[in-house]
Amino acid sequence: MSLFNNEKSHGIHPPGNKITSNKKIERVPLPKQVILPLSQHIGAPSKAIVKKGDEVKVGQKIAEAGGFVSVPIHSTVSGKVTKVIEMVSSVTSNVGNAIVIEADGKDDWVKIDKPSKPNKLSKKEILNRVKEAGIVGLGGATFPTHVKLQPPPDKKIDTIIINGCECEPFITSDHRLMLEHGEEILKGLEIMMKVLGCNEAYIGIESNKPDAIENMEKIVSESNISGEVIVELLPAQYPMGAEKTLLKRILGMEVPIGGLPMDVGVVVQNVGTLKAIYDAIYDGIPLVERVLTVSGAVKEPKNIISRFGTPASEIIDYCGGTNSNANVMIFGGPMMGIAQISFDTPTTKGTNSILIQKNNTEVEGNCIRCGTCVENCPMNLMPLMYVAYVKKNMYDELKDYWIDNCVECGSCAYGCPANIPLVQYIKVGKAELQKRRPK
Amino acid sequence: MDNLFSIFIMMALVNNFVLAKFLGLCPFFGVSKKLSSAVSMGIAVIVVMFAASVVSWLLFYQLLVPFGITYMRTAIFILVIASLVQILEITIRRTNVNLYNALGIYLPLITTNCAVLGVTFINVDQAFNLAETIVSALGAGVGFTLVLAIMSGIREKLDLADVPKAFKGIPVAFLVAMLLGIAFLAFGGMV
Amino acid sequence: MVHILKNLKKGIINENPVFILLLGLCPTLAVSTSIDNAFGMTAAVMFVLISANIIVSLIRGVTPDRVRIPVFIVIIATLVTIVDLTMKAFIPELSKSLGIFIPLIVVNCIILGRAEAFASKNTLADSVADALGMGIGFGIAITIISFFRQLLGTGEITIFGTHVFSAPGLFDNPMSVFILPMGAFLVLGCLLATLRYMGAIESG
Amino acid sequence: MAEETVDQKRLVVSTSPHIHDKKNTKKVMYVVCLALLLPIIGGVYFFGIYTLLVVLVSVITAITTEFLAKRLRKREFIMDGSAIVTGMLFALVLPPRIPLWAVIIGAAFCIAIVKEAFGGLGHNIFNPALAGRAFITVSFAGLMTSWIAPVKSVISLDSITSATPLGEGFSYAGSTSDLYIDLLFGNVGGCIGETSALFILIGGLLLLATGVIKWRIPVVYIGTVFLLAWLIPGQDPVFHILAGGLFLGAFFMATDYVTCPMTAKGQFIFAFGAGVLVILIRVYGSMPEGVAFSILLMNAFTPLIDRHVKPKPYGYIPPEKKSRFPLKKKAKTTDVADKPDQDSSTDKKEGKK
Amino acid sequence: MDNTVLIIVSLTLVGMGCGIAIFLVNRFLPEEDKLLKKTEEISKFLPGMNCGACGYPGCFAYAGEIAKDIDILQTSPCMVLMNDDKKVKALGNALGVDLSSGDKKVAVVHCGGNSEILYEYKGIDTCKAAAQLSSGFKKCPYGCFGFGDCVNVCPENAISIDPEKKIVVIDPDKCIGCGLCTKECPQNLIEIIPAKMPQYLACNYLSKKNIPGRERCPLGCIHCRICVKASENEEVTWNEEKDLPFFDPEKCVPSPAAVEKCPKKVIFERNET
Repeated sequence: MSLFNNEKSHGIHPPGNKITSNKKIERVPLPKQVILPLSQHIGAPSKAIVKKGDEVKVGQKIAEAGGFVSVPIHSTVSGKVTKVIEMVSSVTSNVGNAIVIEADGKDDWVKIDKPSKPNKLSKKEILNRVKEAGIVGLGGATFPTHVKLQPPPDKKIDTIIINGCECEPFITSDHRLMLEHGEEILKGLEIMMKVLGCNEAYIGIESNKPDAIENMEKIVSESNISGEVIVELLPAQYPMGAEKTLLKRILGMEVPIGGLPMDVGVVVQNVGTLKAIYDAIYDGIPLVERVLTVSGAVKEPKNIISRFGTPASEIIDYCGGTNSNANVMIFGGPMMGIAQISFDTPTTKGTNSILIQKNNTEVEGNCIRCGTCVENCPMNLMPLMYVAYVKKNMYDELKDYWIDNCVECGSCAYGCPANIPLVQYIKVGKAELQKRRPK
Repeated sequence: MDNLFSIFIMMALVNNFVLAKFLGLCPFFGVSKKLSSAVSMGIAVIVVMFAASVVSWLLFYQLLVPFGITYMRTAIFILVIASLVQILEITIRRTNVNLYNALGIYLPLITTNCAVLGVTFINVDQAFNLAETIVSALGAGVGFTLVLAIMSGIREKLDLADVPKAFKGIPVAFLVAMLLGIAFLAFGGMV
Repeated sequence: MVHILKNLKKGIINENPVFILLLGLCPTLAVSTSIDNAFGMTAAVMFVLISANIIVSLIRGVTPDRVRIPVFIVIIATLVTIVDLTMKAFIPELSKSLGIFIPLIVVNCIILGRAEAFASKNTLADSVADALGMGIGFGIAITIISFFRQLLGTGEITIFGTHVFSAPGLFDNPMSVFILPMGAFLVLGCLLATLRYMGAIESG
Repeated sequence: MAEETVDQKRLVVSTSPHIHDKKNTKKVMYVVCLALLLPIIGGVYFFGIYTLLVVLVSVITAITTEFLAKRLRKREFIMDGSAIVTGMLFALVLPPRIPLWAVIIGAAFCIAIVKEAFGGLGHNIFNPALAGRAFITVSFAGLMTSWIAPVKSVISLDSITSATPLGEGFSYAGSTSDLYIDLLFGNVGGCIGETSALFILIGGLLLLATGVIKWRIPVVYIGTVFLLAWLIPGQDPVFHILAGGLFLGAFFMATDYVTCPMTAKGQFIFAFGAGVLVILIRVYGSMPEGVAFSILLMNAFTPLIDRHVKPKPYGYIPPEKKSRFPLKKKAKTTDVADKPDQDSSTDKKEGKK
Repeated sequence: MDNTVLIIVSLTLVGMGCGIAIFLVNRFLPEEDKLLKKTEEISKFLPGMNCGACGYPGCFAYAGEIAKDIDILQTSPCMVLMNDDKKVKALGNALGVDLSSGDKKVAVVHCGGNSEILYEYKGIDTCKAAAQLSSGFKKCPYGCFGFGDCVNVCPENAISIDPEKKIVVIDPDKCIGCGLCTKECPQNLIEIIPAKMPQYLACNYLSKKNIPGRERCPLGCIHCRICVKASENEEVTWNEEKDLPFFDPEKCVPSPAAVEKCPKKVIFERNET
């Protein structure tokens, strides 16, 4: 126990509940209709290039990137565009447009542009293919990958960290991916190392996935990848999979406040993203589907692979439907996932899990300053101060407590004995601060 | 040396101006809303107390006592303090604008701060010599600043508390002062 | 006439110097240990307040703006010295128990505040009414506080040696905290809160 | 179809996280109550059944006062156990034969003035039980200094006056080691709950084991007292930590979440300061016992400590130090034009601090 | 009599000494900062209650900002809060700008509050918090949540919550048009309009031409433009950016036809106060 508790990496240990870790990835039947929001990633929304009545095929581009920090969107079924609707985004909670495509059930693919020699592609070609395939960070943050692969010239990247932690309870999609598609992940990593010109990579996996560690170690040792790839065993602790904590744990470095991992020469990438990069470069397939975990209060929890835009209700039906008292549906894990407003919400690129729960929110009590949140905070912040200041509409003071450093991991609210929704207060505080910031 | 030390402790803690002697209450409650202003005010009070004590001591023993008109001390002392504050204000204002913004607005308040006048009276009443006067002035000022800082820290925290409407602001500050006063009783008998 | 009455009432109720303006706290809290002290203090403050207001009001056109405050202070200091000496001569005991708070009237915010804010801008009659009102307001407040403090702190009420009544249970075990400085804070704090709760004064 | 039934049902939406630890305020409070039962049993054993009455009256008064205060504020009264803890703690720091009316006044003061007037649970600045005790001490000095010797019989109402170990008239007949043993088991005069160091220690260890309190404050507090007493000639360090209410204060009072600093570093400062104050008051002050006052004084410092001792956030780079009050140059006019902007920018920062 | 002389002499001497000291200090120190002087000048006219409504820490700091940039005055609620034409004019005179307050202004809420509930919201009961979860728990993502963030900031207690519709109601008689509430509303539903505006739209459904308001709210603007057609003299125009009818606050022309013909009755008439 260190004296001042500063050096210890803080975190919590929620029950793992990884009930699906032994379930093989299954493919969900094709949906009858998909709804594809134009804003499935962080950054500018994509711009639709199809209109009502257009016939589309699988993998056909239906929206192009709306800026540098943006990616195109591809149709995930073959069929006809029936309408463009307005819907609340399941990721950003903002109102945006979505393209609705009626599937014809044929699953016709567009002509795939498969490179003949994927190993010989130039850096520029790779970047272009990654962008055109619409790849974003599949860990949940959905940051466009091609942007991450092009750091500003003054920032030299020397290390890549592959995030296979999956520290959130319930979710096992990355775990299954590492077991079933380890080779592809490693090939994806090879491409990334080539693009970024670095020859050091770590694959961080939590200790509660011994089979995945074993598998990845085996694959790494058998491969003839150039450069050093180390599989790092990490303690099972939340939030180990957050970029900044992962970086600190593996490399012992801290990202400066307000900075990105690239400021210390590191890029952190999720295993799912690597698989997507592999698919795009070796097979020329754009990002139209992903692995996700369906767990919680469903009859048959499963790991499945499904096309984007599939209504969650169809996936849940495939898993046997929900238990009777379930009234919460979360996209993502229970710690950071976003509760959805309806079972019909379509999945998007960032949906790594569909979690069904019974609501267990309790009445908010008075803060007794027990310090649990301070102790739990992986960023060494004082979350209780945010609650106090937001309650009193004092937003300027939030900056004195470095609110921008908060990653909203939810460790504080998880442990709070008074059931205070700290994350919500923090989100309000951040939004208000943003609003008040001089433009 | 021991004597000086005990005078300092006496003035700062045991007979704290605010909590035990009821001197300087107006600025104590008025300027204790923010820690930064409380500290600024405290520094200003220490400076003025020091200067006023020295000047008033000189005047009292060099002018009033020889002429046998010690009862004139009220008028003379307040005049001296008022002028000192005025001089200090002009000086800061002209030389350092930032310091003036931080301190200056509290300076006029000090003129009517009974703590300053009070310390000069106490020095004279206790027949302190010059060294003792200086220590006692510093002790009183430090004690005042300490309590002011504690109070402002507590009031900043109370700003975030769910204080009942009737107690908000000054009444709850009175309660804090009461509890602080009780706590400061602990220093009783230390000298 | 109407507005003279209004000025009078203002000091007692609407702008009570202690309960509402929170001015002159030091003497209010320090000497309110007994009703005797409260009366003595009120008398001294009222004399200085009224005289100062009269003088300031009379010379209000004459003093140049820049030396206004120093002049006021000198006037008040003179008046306070008079009071101090008078009290020492005629009621030495009371004077002793009030201690340095008699000379400290010089820096009482009520007096300088009224001189500066009111008397220097208004006619003689108005100024006198204002001073009277403020003085009575101060007197009422300090008397109420000292009543509670004396009652709770000693268990009995005595005014200038005359025993008025004693509270049965309290007299045997008086709560000495109320005679100590802390008691003053507690009484005034609770009093203010009660007045606010009843809606008698506005919450801040 | 499943969809139809699903559609009928309205979903519940809340912010993440969607799972929660099982710990809650109520449980914490009841664990503290449980731990406090030990010193109470000790008190009843040493000073008779009357002490149990004192505890009961104190707890009932505390709950009633809280209920009334909430009614006055038109708030919902929630039985979260904090009033019970306050009531128990307050009773434990009273002399064994205190009249019940004094208990009622004190407990009501604890809750009404020290806790509810500041905003209720979580908002009080001072530890209610200790502030109440200090208030009663100042109010009824006579009552609070009449100690009795342990009667060691539950039904006895005897009251043989005796001095507390830290009091002035205290003398002990046996050897030093006998004194230590008596102090440890509580066979000495004193407050209801603070005589038996052993009982309090067991209660405190229960709190430590359940994770309700952290080791820092008790260890640093008691350690500081021990060390200082050892350093000052003529003082007996073992006697100093065993006598009086140090253990009760260290385990149950100083660790009060609401009134102690939140950060580990802050808690060190808090406990160290309290330890120094205890020795100062006991050795140099006029009061025999300093635990209550030392904690109250440090409670007053807690906001300042909390403000200045923040944990260093992840990725923090300390800013370059700049003078807050740069002296104005005596320059005449040349840089007046651009000077104000520069000045005001620093002003703004100060203002917001 | 010696004493009398002594008193007079000593008091005079001390007084003179003090006077000389002040004079000397005054004489030999450098010029004072001009900005500071201006700041003090301005702060005399400010309310001095340090309420913080202007967004600066206290009146003196605010005065300092005004001294630098006079335009700040126009955009802050302070002038309205002072509620005293004389003082405002005096400040204007001192600064050499015209600050005549003009017409009385009031706040209106652009929502009728009839939207159904979309999901069960669990969390902090403030509008700001509710707005962050999927654009609010009502079917209309632009409507009033009725938690009353604005109620708390109103200096005149003019805002209350309608217990039935669960939306905020502004009392036009009490409202002084300071605009503090407009900043609080996360949905940007409150607008300051001239008190003599004869009508306003009680809806803020920013259509992107895809879903008409009626699917979300029985009392929502359906963007039918009947009001524009009904108004003969262009009292009502169409705000293309928001896709909502627009009543020009500069003109303040009544349009009874628009009020009457609106199929959703979402244009509210208001009586001049």
